[in-house]
Amino acid sequence: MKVHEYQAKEIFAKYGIPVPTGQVAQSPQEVRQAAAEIGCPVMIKSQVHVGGRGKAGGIKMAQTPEEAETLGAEILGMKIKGLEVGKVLVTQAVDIDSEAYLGVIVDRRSQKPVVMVSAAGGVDIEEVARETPEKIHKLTVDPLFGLLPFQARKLVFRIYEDPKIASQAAKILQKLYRAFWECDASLIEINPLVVTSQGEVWAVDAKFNEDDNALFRQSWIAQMRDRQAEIPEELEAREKGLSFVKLDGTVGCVVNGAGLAMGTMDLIKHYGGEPANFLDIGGSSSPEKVTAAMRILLRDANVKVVLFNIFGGITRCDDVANGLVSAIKEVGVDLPIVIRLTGTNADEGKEILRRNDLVAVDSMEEVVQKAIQMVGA
Amino acid sequence: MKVHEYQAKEIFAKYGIPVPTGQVAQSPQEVRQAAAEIGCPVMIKSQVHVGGRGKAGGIKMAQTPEEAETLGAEILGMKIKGLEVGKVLVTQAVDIDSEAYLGVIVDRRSQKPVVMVSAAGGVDIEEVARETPEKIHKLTVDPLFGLLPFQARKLVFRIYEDPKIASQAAKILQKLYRAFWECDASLIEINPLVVTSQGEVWAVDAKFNEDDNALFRQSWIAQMRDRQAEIPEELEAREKGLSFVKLDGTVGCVVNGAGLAMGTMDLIKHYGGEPANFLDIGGSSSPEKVTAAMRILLRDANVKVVLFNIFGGITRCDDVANGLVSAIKEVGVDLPIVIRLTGTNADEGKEILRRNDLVAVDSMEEVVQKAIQMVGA
Amino acid sequence: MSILVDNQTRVVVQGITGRDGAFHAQQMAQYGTKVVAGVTPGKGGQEVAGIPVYNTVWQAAEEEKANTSVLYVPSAFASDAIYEAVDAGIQLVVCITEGIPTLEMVKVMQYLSAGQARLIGPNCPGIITPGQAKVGIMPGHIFQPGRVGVLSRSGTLTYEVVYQLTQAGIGQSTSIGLGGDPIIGFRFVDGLELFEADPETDVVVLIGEIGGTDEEEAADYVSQHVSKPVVAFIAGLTAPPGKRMGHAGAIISGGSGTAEEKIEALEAAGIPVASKPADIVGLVKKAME
Amino acid sequence: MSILVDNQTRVVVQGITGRDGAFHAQQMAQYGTKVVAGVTPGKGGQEVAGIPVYNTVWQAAEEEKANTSVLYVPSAFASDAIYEAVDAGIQLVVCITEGIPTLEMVKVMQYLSAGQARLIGPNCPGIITPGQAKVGIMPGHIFQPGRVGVLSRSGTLTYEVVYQLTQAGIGQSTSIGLGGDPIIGFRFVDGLELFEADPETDVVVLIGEIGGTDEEEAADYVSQHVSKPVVAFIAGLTAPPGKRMGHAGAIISGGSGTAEEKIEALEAAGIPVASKPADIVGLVKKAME
Repeated sequence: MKVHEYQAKEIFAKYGIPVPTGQVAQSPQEVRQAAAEIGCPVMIKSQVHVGGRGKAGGIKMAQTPEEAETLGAEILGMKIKGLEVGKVLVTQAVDIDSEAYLGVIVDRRSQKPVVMVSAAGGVDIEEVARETPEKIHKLTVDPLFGLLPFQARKLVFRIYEDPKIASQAAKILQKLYRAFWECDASLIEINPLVVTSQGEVWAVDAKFNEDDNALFRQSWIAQMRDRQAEIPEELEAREKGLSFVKLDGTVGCVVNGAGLAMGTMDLIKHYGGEPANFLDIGGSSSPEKVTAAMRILLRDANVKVVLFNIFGGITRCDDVANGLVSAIKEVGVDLPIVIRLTGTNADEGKEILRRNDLVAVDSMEEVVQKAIQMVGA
Repeated sequence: MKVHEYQAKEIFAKYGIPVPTGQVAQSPQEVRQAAAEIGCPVMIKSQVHVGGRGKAGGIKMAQTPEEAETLGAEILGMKIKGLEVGKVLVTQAVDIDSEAYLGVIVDRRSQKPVVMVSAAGGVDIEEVARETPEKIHKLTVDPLFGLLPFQARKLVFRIYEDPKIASQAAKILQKLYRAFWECDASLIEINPLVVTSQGEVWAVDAKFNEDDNALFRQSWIAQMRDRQAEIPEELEAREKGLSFVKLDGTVGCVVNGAGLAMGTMDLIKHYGGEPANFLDIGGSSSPEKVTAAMRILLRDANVKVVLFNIFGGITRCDDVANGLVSAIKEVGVDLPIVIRLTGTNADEGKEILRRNDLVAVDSMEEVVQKAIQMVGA
Repeated sequence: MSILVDNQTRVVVQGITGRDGAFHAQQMAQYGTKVVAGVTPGKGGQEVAGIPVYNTVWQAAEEEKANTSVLYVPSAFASDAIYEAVDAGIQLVVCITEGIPTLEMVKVMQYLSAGQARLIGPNCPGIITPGQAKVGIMPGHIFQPGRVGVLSRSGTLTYEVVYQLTQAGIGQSTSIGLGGDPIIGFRFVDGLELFEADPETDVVVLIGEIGGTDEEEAADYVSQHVSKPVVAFIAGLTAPPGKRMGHAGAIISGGSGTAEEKIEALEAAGIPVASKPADIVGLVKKAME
Repeated sequence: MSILVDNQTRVVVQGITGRDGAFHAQQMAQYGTKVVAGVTPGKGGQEVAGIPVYNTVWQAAEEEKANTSVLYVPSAFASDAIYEAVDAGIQLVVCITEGIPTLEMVKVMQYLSAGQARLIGPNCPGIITPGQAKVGIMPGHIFQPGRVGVLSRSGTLTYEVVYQLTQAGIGQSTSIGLGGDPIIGFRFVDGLELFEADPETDVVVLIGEIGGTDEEEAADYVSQHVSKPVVAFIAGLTAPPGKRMGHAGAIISGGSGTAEEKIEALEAAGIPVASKPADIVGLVKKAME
């Protein structure tokens, strides 16, 4: 789960990481008022769950409250990578002497947290990692001891020479690690960590992604979820217990299992088609889930055919067939539907479908080819 | 550092360990009022830093607020093992179905925390350990993982059969361990852990000793120190940076270093004398410390001679001699003083003493024998 | 022989009194697995479908000589159940539970690193040695005894592939679902090591997907240590970066973990990669020639 | 040879810019110890009495080939300094600092158990190989090179004993102050193992005190593994139970850790125990015959 920059900064502040004063605003008037209270110049930063806000014009500096209001009006409501800006963070503009990067993730290979620092802050860190990996200093942390103070010092001495600044940065890095660990983050970043001309160290931007699996024990972070900032279809899918990702193709897919769903998408592409989505309905045969899945799919005008790929395992195919039939009836589909049904009680399942004028095929290859024919037709 | 039962229960409550409702009272009137508010029957429990309060008459049950007042008047002001009772805890009396023991300490051999549980609660656990050690179930904890829930369950299933009670007790044991670890305790105990006839589990008594070395990072516990509940001489010594333990003999000792101080006491005993105290002035030659040490010693009417045993190491003997001289002058001692001074710059030190009519000998044997002669005389 | 589980395996089901635990305990027993005990703290003394329930894994190991455990325990309690199993001397722990926090698993892996026990999963369908023992939730009837070892990061995609193998008359020695989480115990390299040493396995099928670098490590391992033929399939060529494909493990992040990279690494190690699931059967047949 | 430190030992002083660190760095250097570097984070580039100061132990180890560290660091930062030294590859860490929380040391011991580094202390006077190297705070002039190994839980009592040995013309191979805390790194058994193997040590003197069971473990160890003569002294026969004698390690608690128990265990292992410090010289002389 992603949280907004302003929320990440709330988390940072709780851990004692210095962040510039800021206020969230949802209207140009609020932006003006916030700018006046904070004191200009201020930064006006769109709060959307995508990168590249700056390049897209979603971050602006205002010299006066009036200018802040004007810029606020420009940014609020603009669309960045398909997401509408509903909130901005108005924040104290700090003068920048140098910009660095601090971040923590879990490294899947070592299965431990890795702390990363780089003097190349303020730019896309993934680009730095690709082009000049030597500029990123990494340290694998023993999770049972956490990031030890000496380790934090050792890392920051690689990017700062001034001991006073290094000392501030080392403390920030330790707090960042603690926040990562205690809050069950999947990613935590400060980019840039700014040193001002007065020698102060500030987290000017903040990124925090939460491990979805840990939301049950991090309810205060779960409450930060901004439903309005999500892609509506993905939000709906999640709330129905489905895994859904929207793509740009024409073949809508409903599949049980994530691997099989990816395999289905790949096979559509392999035979020259384009999948409209990833959709995993899980192991369940519940008509409610299938209904919800179809409603979400059909909202996409690009979709020309709906493909079901169901492999019955512990779940019996006759149960799944019943779920399918009632869902299709309830939603009322105009588009062609192709179905693949295999596994436990497949014959019974197919019989149920047949009685409802639906035909199921046996193999994944067959159903995909059939769907592509229909799109082509 | 020891804290009172009522303070230990505050710590327990913070960690979610169920304790009976209670109030601290310092006068019989307060006892009566507390009893009325809590609801009788109540227990009136003296708050002193010694064991065996019950046997000494320091714990009584009252059936009415009036009785509570009467009993409160008896207990407040009584002396238990030399300590005056200044406070009592008035607490809800719970009906007892069974009594168990839970405790955590650090085992010096394995250098890890050890959790102990026993069905033989409500009695002196050290006696149980001596006489029926098989009744105490122990588990060494990996400090990096803490007491895991399954370990707590495994332990409590050895003393409780009822799964509902075991489940409550396992949770309490985990909380007890967490309190031990997070608060830097040197000992934490619930004795007894009571199961009531309603099947509720309560920590009816609470013991908590804090690691003195950790007070700097546990300021909230440091604030629990009750200066009035300490032996005045030991309190004064501690506040002057001295290590002092009062004993019953006649030879007062002032020594630098704990091992040498113990060795001196042992040698006094060896030659037929009785040490009046343990006193370690540390490595310092500061006249203030020596002055404080002598004031404390001289308050003990048993003391017939003051013995100094100083081994100059990094600290120079001439510095120590100067400290001694000014301290002795300031305090104004009527008793005979014997001095041993050896080590760095011993000759210069002795010369300083000689100029002040003080004689120092070379060996520990000599000074001890001299002191004992004087006591005998 | 097969690997890890066979008809001598003695299984304890942790969380046996829950809905899933009770159901799958019966399914496993019906398949012929020796399910000797269940554990649910506080429910010791009960029975589930004739299987005795204990309060602790320690008791189940003592009384019933259980040597393998399978977990159907809610995610909040799953790590503790793993610790308990390992502490009780269980050699193989199969964690079906999904939704365990990643950092909780980071700790679990540290705990495991100190000992000898193996963990399969979490968030996995389990392990099956067809005709001998099923420890998990897979549909047993699609498997068939044989000489192909299967290692897969995906559940239903494995069923798809195994079903096709079985239909083509190609049985499996052992099939292991590794699980869909970023941090899992048993990885491709662990399976490859065991299959390489197993005299009853001739070919290994790897079913990978986007996310992480397990496939790249497997490719490395194969080129250095594996003499038996290995064939592979990777799902997720069409997956966009930054989007989680179902479970937390399947995500292309920071430009790495793509299907292309994995296919390239595998092919560079001489491992043929099927371009679609249906082609795996052909590759396996070829490898067996 | 002696044990652990000699004239080849290269010492880094952690906390060298503090009052105690600076003073003892000079004292050690004056004694002839090779003090090659100091460390104080943020003070890298300075010098203390001609000794170069670095920001990290890692740099000190790299640049000056330091292999032993001695800590004069405030207690709140001492555990981190130990971790840093171990991480930098330092083989012997001598922690003079007193006042480290016990549970902090519990963690430190876990950290050390994973590697090869040794820790002496905390809350100890250090280690000296007379005439070669002094790493700690002992008054160097009371020591004299020789063939008696000394292991002691007490500071000034050691000086007392060593002073008498030296006055009697009996020199020491190496003398180690183990420290007064309940949790210490280097214990009697560790020292006995090294002295037993050291061709330049003929007799070992153990100076114990009340609290803990280190003396009992030492007695056990001696009866099983030590061929050289060992003599002992135990302080605290007159100490009352439940009262801390100066430092946290010296306390009789729960009826155990008494001087009597220790003396009994040592004598049962055939180790003569001096009834007063002055008798140690006689016992050592007898042992050397």
